Amino acid sequence: MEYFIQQLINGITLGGMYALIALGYTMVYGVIQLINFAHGEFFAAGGYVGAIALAYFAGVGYMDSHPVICLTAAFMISMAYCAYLAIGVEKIAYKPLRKESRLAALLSALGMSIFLSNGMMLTQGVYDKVYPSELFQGRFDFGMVTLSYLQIMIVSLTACLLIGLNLLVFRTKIGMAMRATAQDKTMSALVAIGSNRIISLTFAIGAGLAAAAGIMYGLYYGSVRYDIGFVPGIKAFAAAVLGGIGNITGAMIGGLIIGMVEIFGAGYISSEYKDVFAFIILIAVLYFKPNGIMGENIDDTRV
Amino acid sequence: MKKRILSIMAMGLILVPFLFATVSAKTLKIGSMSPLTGPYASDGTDIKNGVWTAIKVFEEAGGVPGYDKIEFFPQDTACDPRQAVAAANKLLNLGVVGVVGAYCSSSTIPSSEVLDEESIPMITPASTHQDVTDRGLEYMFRMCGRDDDQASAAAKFMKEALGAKTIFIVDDKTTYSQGLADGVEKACEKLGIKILGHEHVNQGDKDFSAILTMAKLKNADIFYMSLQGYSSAAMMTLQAKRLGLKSQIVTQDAVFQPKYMEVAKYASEGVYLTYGLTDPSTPEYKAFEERYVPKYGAIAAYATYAYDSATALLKAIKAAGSTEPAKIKAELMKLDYQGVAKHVKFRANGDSGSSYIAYKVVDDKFVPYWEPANGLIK
Amino acid sequence: MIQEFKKVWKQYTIGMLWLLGLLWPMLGIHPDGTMTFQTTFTVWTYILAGSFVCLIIYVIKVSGSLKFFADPISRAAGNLKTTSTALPTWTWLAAGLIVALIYPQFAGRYGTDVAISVLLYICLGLGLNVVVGLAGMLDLGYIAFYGVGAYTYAILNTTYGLGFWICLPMSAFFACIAGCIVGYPTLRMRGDYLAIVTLGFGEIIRIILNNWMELTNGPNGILGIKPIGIFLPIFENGFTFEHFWMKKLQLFYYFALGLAIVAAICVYRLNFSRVGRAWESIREDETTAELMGVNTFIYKLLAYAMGAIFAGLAGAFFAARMRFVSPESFTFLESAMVLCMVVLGGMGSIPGIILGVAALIALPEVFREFESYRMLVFGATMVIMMLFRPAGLIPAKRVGTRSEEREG
Amino acid sequence: MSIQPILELKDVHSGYGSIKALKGISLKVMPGEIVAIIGANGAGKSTTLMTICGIIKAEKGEVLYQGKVINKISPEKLPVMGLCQVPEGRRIFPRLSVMENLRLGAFYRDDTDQIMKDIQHSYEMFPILGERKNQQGGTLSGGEQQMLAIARALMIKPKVLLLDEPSLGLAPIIVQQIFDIIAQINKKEGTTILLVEQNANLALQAASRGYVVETGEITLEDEAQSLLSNPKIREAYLGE
Repeated sequence: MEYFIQQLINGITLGGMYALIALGYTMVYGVIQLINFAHGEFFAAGGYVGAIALAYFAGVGYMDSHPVICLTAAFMISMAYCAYLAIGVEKIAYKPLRKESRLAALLSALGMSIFLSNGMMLTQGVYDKVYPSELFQGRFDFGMVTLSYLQIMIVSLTACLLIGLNLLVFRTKIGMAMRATAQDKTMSALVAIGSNRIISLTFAIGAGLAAAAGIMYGLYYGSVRYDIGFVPGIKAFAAAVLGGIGNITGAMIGGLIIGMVEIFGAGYISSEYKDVFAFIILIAVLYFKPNGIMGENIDDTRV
Repeated sequence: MKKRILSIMAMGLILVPFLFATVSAKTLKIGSMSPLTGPYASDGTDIKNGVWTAIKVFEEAGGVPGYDKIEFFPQDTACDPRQAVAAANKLLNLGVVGVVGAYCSSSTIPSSEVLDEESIPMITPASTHQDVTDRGLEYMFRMCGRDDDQASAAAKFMKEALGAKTIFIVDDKTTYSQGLADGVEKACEKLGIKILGHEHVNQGDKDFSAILTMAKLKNADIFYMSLQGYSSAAMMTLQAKRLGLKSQIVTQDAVFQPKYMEVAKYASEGVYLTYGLTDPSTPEYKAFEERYVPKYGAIAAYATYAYDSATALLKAIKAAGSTEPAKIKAELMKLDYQGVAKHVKFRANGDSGSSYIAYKVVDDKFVPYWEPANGLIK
Repeated sequence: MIQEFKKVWKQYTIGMLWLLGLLWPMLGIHPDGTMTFQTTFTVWTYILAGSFVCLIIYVIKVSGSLKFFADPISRAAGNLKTTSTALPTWTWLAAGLIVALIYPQFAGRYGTDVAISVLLYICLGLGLNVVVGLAGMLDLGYIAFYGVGAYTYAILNTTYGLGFWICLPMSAFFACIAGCIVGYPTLRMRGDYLAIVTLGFGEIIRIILNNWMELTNGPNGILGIKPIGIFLPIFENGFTFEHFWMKKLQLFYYFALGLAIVAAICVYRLNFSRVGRAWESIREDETTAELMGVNTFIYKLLAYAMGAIFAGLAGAFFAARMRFVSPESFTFLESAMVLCMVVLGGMGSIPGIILGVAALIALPEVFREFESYRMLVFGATMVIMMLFRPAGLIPAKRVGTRSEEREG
Repeated sequence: MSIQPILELKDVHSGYGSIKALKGISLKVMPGEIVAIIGANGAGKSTTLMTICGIIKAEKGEVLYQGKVINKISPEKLPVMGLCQVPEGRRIFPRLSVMENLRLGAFYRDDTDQIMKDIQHSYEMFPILGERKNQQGGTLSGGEQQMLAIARALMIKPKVLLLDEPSLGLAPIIVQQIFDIIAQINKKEGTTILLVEQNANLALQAASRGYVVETGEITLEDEAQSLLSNPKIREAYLGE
């Protein structure tokens, strides 16, 4: 039982991180029907900027006196940077291709992903960038079950971000405009919604969430590297599809499911086949519900 | 427009092989193969830097008679067998006389076959898999140790020095890590250490919480971590400590990288690892340190081996006085000198012997802790 | 010219400032608590200078000042085109074939090796073209079939000692079975759902290859695969056949050439057959195709199977050439690369795919000189190529538009 | 003529890629009038409206609104200037509620109180929308969607309202209702209306002037009443 609870905690932490990344995929997909392969790189860039910022604060000595302020600042800086990066990427690599076939944009995204991850490698080096692990070192022990402060911090921050995003999308005017743009770009232009700005905003929000996930990743695992975006990127993409791509609630549920399946598959059946379980669940769900768990009936679109 | 692009591309494609075919006579060409991109880029870069240093040192010491300079061609394998073979063929085309590389055993094996066909000596600084030299290739040499030697040394260390009765093994399913983990498992059985579990993770995994929870439940004396690359090992160590794993952590030579302590931080304290005996007090090591550290930073696992590999190769060429493969091989076999990482002396199958000892991480440094012959080092 | 410049300079300036903003945090903030601008500025200035040259060329081109220079060229290209269409197609094919045949005599070992890779990937690209280009299903796990083919030959050869020529059809067969297994559950899905499921299948097959120790020897891969054996007639002591192991690179080259040509002919014939038309109808509008009596289920499965067969053949050849297989050769990135080749060249167009493959295999090899910069340049080139030729280098001729390309 | 036309097209050409849909359309709409454009399927009626709104860029010619050239302005800025379209097929946002659809109509406006009042006003004008205000747009019937589309357009407070096929696919009784509302809007609010219809009879009865479009060109221009009595028109578009 204790084993189960421990694995449950592990699963929620991992699933939360996947959910944050998956949101970016799903939002971008919802608005311009593009699988943004470079999204994983935003995640990695977020991790890097967070590491750089924290190292800088430590260097000037603020880190010891005001750790919480520094951490908050690092989150802000990194989310802003990634939003800035994502807007740039969108303008350069995707916007000119919006009228072309979707495969062209897909490949452009793939190229951008390779470019960004190698760009990070060249500017930041091939070695791991270290996060200060002194923050949140403590943990609660309930018999065999361990719950670290870091896990609590990650899960609660993830929950806050998800709730915030939900409020933004479903309660505000901007969120309404985003949903409208996703459904019909021509019509939203006819009611004075600038689709270009909304698309930029979507990219920015998605990348910002990925950046937050990147910092949490760095804090949790201790370091970041230029190639960390790839695997979580694919898992998060799977999570987005599992939940029904284009659906924000779906992405959250999908992320949690993928994280749980991975942890429980590894913990109870076999750790080397854990990715297989994640993908089998995905395939099984899609076989019976071809539009994902929360997906609406999308139009008959193919490559 | 279309036609123009096509014709330019076609011309480019036709020119490619010719461009690389130009060979001038007065330079000695040495190649290296290692992953400069991809997940193992850090280790690959260390290898490249090690070879560079060796060439610089050798040139300053007078170089090879009859040649104006030594040219160095580092090639990227990305740890992908196809690219490794392409790189090997590229080096052949460039007319290199010897190759240092590759890193991943799965790259070394197919590319060595290509090089062996043309009788180009290849010295690997990092591929520890048995099959690298056990295939009977004539021009395949190895500077580092062998997995089977390391495994038995590790098992002996755990039994004798740590008094282990139970062990939990994790590997990450690469040629290197799995071969080593299997070897450790066998050696432990022989010594009577009970195996409580042998789990695998996949390459590129970052989250190990599931198997660490399992290991915590099993609570073995030893948690043996066999991972390719220091980075995932550091992450696993950190996560293990956070989760409250009480077992002793023992790991292996791929982790011998100062960055390990930087990433794992407090968690790395007290971790044991096996690594070939490198005596940092020898003048050779000191000299290497003086040249390497200011330029590339802290010395890592494969830089020293790469340095020794390149030096051995150059020494053999100098002694042979020609670039004829058979002569170089004969001279390589004759070598017997103190290198940076180890005493260099090749055996008939191309191995240079293993000298694994155990290190312990103390105050963010690898400190020699135990050796098979004499027990604890004090 | 000034006018054109006026139009773009604002965007250009914003873009460059944007880039500076992106570069600086990565290069200018140091962990010791200092901030510098020097390195960032140097790097940025290089990029600025490079892109400014491109901008000037662009402006000159748009303003038409390049006419005196471009006109004769385009006229010459036009003339070339008319002569090229005037000559029958077979002369071009024959010329191409001759060049291909004598190529290894001139190219060195490295050149031949790269050429073999190109031919192998042409075979793969043509196979994927059946699935993506003809039937219109996005497949991100295609490389798995290649892996199945390679492992089939590797296992049969090392454990049962079967020869290459017996294993070749068997590799194709097993790959085809794998194609059907992957195809069956995915047929209900459409669009990007299909993409992620095929990606998942690709990963599943790779993980199985990596973990099923008894069968595949896991990450160690399978060593000691025999190269292709051929029988050559020997006339010395009467007439006998002698068995040779093909070890020479040039022989491999010719075999790969043969494989690629067979694949090209097959795909060409398929495209204009009844099956090809059925695929086209599925690609353009699946619902309508179904209503018109096309059995979409069978045809989609067939597309998977056909694509997988080509991959299986290429895989067996790959195993025979490398004499070593390991799961590292069959990652998602490889699938993505093959897809890039197909799309970059132009979906559905055979010459396009050949060019796409040649470009994508040759590019990283050409950039080998740049060492660690090569993948960066490669990624950038991919984006730029897509921006300038989104339909591919040689797009397929197509009648009508696709359903999703219409407005809305 | 001292009165300036509120909307004017001067020799406008546009199209989809290589297909030329408009080959030189010129027309004028005076403030406060209802103008109908009639024509067969594919004659270029909808394209004309899309070109006015900037969704399709005019390749040649000028679109003037209140005397200003607007073809270079990006489409989302036009509604702010009071130029608004109810496109063909309604194009309700199917997964937004009725309420949200209406609020999006007032997207550019910041006067929250006035917006709420306007929404209440729409519910009064179309009581059925008030009943369904929390229902998703996609679940409404065709007539209700048309009403919602018009109501949404009115939220923009348009000076010129472009209506594209408001009768398409609706039951005759509903069509009558809709046309009554159109007349009402024109009269009460003084909104200028440019109406595109295949149902020539209805359109010309509602309108004061009419244009006939054939294959991308204006072939006839007249008072609505005289068009209605024109035998050629009666034959071609009124089925007599």
